[in-house]
Amino acid sequence: MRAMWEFFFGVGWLATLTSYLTITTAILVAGSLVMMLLTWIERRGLGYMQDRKGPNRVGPFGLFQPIAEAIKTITKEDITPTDADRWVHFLAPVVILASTVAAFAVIPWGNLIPVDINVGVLYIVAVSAVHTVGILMAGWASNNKFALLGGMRGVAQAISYEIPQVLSLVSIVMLVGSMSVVDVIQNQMDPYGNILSWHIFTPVGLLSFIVFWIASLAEGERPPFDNPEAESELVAGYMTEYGGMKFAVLFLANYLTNFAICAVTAGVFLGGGNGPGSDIPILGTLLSVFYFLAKSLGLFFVMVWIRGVVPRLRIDELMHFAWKFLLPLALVNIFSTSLWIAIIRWGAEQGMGIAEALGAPGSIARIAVAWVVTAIINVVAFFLVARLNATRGVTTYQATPTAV
Amino acid sequence: MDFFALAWLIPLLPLGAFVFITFFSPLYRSRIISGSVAIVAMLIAVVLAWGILFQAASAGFGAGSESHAAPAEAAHGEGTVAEGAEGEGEHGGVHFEGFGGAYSQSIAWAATGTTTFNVGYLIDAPVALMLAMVTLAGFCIHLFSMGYMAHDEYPAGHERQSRFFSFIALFTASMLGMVLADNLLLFFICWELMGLCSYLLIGFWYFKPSAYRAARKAFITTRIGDVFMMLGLFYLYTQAGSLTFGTAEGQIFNPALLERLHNQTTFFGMSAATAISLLIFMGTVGKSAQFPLHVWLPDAMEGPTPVSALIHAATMVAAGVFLVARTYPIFIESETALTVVAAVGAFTAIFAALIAVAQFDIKRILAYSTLSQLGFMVAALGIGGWVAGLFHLLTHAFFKALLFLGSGSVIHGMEAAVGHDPNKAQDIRNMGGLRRFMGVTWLTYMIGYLALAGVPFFSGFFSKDEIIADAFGRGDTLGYVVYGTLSVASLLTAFYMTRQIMVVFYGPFRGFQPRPVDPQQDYSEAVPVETPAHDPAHSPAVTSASHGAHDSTAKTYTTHATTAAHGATAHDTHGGHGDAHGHHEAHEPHESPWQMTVPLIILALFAFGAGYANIPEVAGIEFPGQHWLSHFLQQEAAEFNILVAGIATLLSLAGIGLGYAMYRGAFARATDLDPLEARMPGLFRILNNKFYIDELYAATIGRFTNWFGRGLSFFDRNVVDGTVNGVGVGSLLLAKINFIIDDYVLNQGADNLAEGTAITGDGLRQTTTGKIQDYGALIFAGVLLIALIYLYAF
Amino acid sequence: MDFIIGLIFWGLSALILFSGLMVVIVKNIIHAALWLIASFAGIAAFYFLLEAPYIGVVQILVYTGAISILMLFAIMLTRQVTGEGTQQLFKRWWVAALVAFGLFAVVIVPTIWFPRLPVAERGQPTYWPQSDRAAASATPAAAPAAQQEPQPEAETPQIAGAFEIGRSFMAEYLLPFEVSSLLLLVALIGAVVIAYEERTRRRRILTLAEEAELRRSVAGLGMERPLQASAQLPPGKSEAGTAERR
Amino acid sequence: MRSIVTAMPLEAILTVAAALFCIGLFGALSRRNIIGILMGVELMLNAVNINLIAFWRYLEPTNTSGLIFAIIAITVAAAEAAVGLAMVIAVYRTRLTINADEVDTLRG
Repeated sequence: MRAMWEFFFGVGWLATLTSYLTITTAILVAGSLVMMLLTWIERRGLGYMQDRKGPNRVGPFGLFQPIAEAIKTITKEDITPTDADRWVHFLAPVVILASTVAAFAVIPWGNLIPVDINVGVLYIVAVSAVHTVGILMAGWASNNKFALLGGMRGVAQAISYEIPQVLSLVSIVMLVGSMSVVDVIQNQMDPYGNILSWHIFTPVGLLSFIVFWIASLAEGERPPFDNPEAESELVAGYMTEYGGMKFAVLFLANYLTNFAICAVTAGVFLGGGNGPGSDIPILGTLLSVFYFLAKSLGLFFVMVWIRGVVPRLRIDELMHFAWKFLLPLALVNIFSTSLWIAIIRWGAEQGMGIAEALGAPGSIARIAVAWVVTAIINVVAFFLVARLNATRGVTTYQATPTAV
Repeated sequence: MDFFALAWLIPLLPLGAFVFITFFSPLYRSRIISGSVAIVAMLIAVVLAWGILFQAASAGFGAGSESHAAPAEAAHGEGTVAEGAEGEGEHGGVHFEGFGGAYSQSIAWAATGTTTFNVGYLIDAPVALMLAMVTLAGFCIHLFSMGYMAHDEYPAGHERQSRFFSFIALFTASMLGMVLADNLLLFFICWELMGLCSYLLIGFWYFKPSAYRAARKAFITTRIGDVFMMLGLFYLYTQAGSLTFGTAEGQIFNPALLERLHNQTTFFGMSAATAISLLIFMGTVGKSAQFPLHVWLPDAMEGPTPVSALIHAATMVAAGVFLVARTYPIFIESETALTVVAAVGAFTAIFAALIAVAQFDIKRILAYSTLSQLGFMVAALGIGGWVAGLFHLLTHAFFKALLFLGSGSVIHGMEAAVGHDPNKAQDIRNMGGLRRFMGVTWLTYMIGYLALAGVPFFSGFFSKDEIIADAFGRGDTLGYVVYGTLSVASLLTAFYMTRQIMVVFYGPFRGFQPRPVDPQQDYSEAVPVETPAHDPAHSPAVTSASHGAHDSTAKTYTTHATTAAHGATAHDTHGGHGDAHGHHEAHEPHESPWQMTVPLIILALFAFGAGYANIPEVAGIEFPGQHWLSHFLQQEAAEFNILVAGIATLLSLAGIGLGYAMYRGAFARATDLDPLEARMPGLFRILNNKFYIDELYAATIGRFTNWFGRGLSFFDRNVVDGTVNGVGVGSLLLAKINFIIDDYVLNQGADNLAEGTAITGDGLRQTTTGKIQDYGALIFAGVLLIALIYLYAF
Repeated sequence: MDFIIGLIFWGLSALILFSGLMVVIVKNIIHAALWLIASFAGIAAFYFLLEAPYIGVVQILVYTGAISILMLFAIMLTRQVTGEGTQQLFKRWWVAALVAFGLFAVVIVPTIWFPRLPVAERGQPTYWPQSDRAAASATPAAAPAAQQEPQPEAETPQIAGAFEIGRSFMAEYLLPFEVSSLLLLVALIGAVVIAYEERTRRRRILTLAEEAELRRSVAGLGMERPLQASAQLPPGKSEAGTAERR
Repeated sequence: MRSIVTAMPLEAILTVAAALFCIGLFGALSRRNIIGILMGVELMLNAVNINLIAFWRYLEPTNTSGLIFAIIAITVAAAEAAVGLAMVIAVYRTRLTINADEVDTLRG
């Protein structure tokens, strides 16, 4: 991209600036389009799950429904409550949208890579964590108790679920040895298109995926974690006092966050744009974008599915779930990741000659050993933590009857 | 399979079991699960350890060692290459040729500035032997505990077996870690962990006052030794700059360093080697319970019997001897230190053997026997018999573990007859004729007994004989003194063991009319059972009634501060036990379950056979595997002296004969006098009271502390307080005078002064606003001032 | 390129300083917190500019995402939401201003006076040598021009990143790492303990005056009773006491 | 590759950091609200961090010591914020105010 613009301008910095602006524009445009697609998927999907049609009047299959609604929303009057804090009220959607869009800077669309920074994974998490600020701003500036409550809930939830989210990514970063998103995707590349090299197909990656996916649902305020905007309790949470264009921005940010979550999950756990033929020079790029979108939209459909199936959690259950279920699992997963690395990468010369001592120095055997060991640890940990959570909440300990 | 590469798993397995049990026992409060986890971990460790031993014996230690410290490799150097480079040990007629080949691996542990501490493991010949011994004995003890602790449910409803298994797993893990450690720092950490575990386990029944007292005593007594040992380590570290075992540059057995230690003179005119050795030896004195600090070991009988076995055979006391064996290159640089070691060992040997003659508690006899045997080992190390000391350590571990587990089995059986009262169930006068009830226990116990007594062809004979032969073969005064002492001690050993065997396994069974508990010797003091409103001064009838009412009551420890009349209620007293045993009517002692007899059989095999590892040549006859141990340890094989061996055999047989003659018909009833007591009451009383050492300590150190405190109190109350009071009175007087002067002379001026002070104070008070920001502003104003001065005033 | 970097640098500096100033002087404490977030974000961008992306991301994650949120929470928990209309600055704020400005001046004067830190001379102490201050001040214009010449970094040394940080945390900085993690743990527990309010038994804390009055009243009654805080307040004090809460 | 090292002198960054520090100092010394004080302290800490990173980048970019120092400073700042805010809440609970000049039990 930069080379192209350099050819046109001949000036280095102008080319850089223009290429960045181009990329940003592309992301914004593509983001809006994707958001429209997502709302359509969601409403149609929910409709079929609930045995009704969903939007089906505007355009074929109701495909143009989002456009109609966008026009409607934009033309509405922009209202700010009288006692609201005007500037903060105005800036809150901007902050939320900005943090969401900033995360797209490092998410590769297949083989199209906007920026590759060497702390990409952490960057995504950090930048999308900023949207909590926006939520709190929105909730507080509206001068409405439902909005404030929704904002507080949203922040508490986001901060709590950020921890398992980051910790589950730590195991992936340990596996890969780099925080660059491109490296993470590259690590799952298999020349023969073997999907078993995706992270999700290792025990470590699977548990990491479970934790990350659930925590990300909460981060993105998807059902069943949509307490901040629970319409039956809080009207619309921090979005109560927003209307017109500002509401549209919030809505856009919400769906962009969801798409970012799906994209990151697809990249980190499902191999991103990898697939058969994705390394062919020109066509491969198109193919990889296709794979990437297919995986991401598939994951989004899982989100819709979850929304259609799982009821909303109570706020204290939600907190317990983060701190007592996801967090221990993420920690155990880090432990088993280190074991995995120890078994696979280290040899006798590092003082960890497990595989050699068992008479299996080959790499396949090492992987097998590591697979079995970590699978056992993770499964045991999963059921143990689940059992602890199941028993702890209900009853306290009772001494077992004395053995006879 | 390369077992050496897996050696780090050996301590980690029991440690993992400990962690597992600790964290998951709240979930699965089950003896079976926690015990099985520990036992399986130990079983794998046994396989690995014996694999290491076989690999070491067959293939040697490979091409030296590799040390792979990840980032700090260069700082650490080339690891431990200890290829028999220890040729210098020729001081004081002691011959020692280094530890032979070694295999070690280490990784960087903590980088603190310029120094990097490494953690790793080192396997050489003694380590391989110790590993095999500790894991095997530990495994047997774990398995035994499964049976022995099965009914331990005190307080009622709390199964504490999980805790027990986690503790002994940690105990074994720390011992194994200590054996494998490749530097003294890790060694010391594991050493201290062991101290902690001994505290936890001796005080396992912490609700018995005697138990927690014993635990405290053990902890504090060994701590005295450990402090000295730590000082020794500090000293060594200042001299060597490292605590890693090995002969390479920068490691503690480096010949140049040892030479320097030998020549350097420090306080009291000692050489540095002497000082370090004696300080380290203090650690041994504490842990291995040598003479001045031996008092904790007999009291440690308060713990459950498997714990006693663990402490006495595999772990704790062996650790002390192993410490000396491990740092032997430093000891041989100092003749003084070796002499001290030999003297302490020999004295402990005979001293403890004498006490053991007059004890009645089956476990106490064994405890003093352990003391005595440890004296043998320490003396062997002191006179230069490094192989002999290690050899005796190994054989002793097997037969003493066997004897302790056997005694545990006996006690377990006795409890069916006399109830869960250690005062009754452990008193040998209440036993007798147990051979008829407990066949396997009897047989295995006999093997252990013969080994300990030093009867030929049993393991104890070979190792003890080697020690005695070494002492005799030394040929100087020290050697002869040690030889004489140890000979007498082995005679006594045979005597008191025969006494025990005769009283316990032969004669009539006396358990149905047990001795009333002597309040002087009541080890188990008062413990209320779980009834909340329990009257401490309860009568036996109340006791029995309350026990009758509580069918689910587990092991009960009650005060039986009374009389023979209580004997009638014995059946009721152990109602709870009967519950656990399925209400059998005939309360006879019974054989233990298989979990307890199988370890006995395993250990009996080794107690018999371990001696053949270092069988000497007798009269020119070649045996297969002759001097295997010496060759494995790469030391010169000791010469066999038929005269010494003959004398030793004769002494053993004489001790056995004497014991048999004296105790053949003794104790028709449980209340009878001991025959020895009947003949020599004065001597017997002294021995029975352990030479009054505990009383001596109480009368000297304890009383001194008490007096010292009182003196301080007196000083404080009279001198200090007196001074204060005097000053006060003086002040009052002065004030009176002052008042007069003031009132009539200075009144006006003082008033003015006071007013001035008040005004000034009021002004100054304004600066103390109590507002944090004022203070902050002042601080930064000060910073500003300093910066100005710094910049412009010079 | 240098120009662009300079532009970005000054823009960021302006953002940081302006929002920092607003943090300090704005009346509404919530607005102050929001300005603080802006300042933090600017500082994070500054780190990116300084080619320390890892620190930049950590700055966003920790400061923008966590600490400032914590502050907003604390503000809302203490219910000092508005703050408008009351005096936000301390009475003697001009002292603070004086001190702060003085400090800035003291720092900035030598920096402008000797424009280039003695970076080139390694091994020399890096504080300003007092003896040749006069010499340096004699040619204030020439020195920077000579020394500000950009060093031609031919081989472009590898700048340490997240990988190296991880490595050195596990090797030579292991002890600081452990200590700081311990510090964090202790702070966490301490914060919980300090801020925790036990629901079932809340203890009143008496002020000194209340306690004295209580003693007096107990002595007046002639009863030797131990002080029981909540039960024995003189009538009329229980609700009006300044320390009484809920 | 052009970078800030060639574009800006170190003094510029140090000046910005010093200014930020002094602003924070002023805030810490003059705000009545305790949370405002904490904000000032955070600004000061950030100024210090800027200094650390700047020195690292200009003097020792291949060494990690500056980065490590900055990370530890961030850790300390996090701990400080946690404890400080907890104390604010505790103070508020006992005194119903979080104005620093009303919390003056130390007053002489």
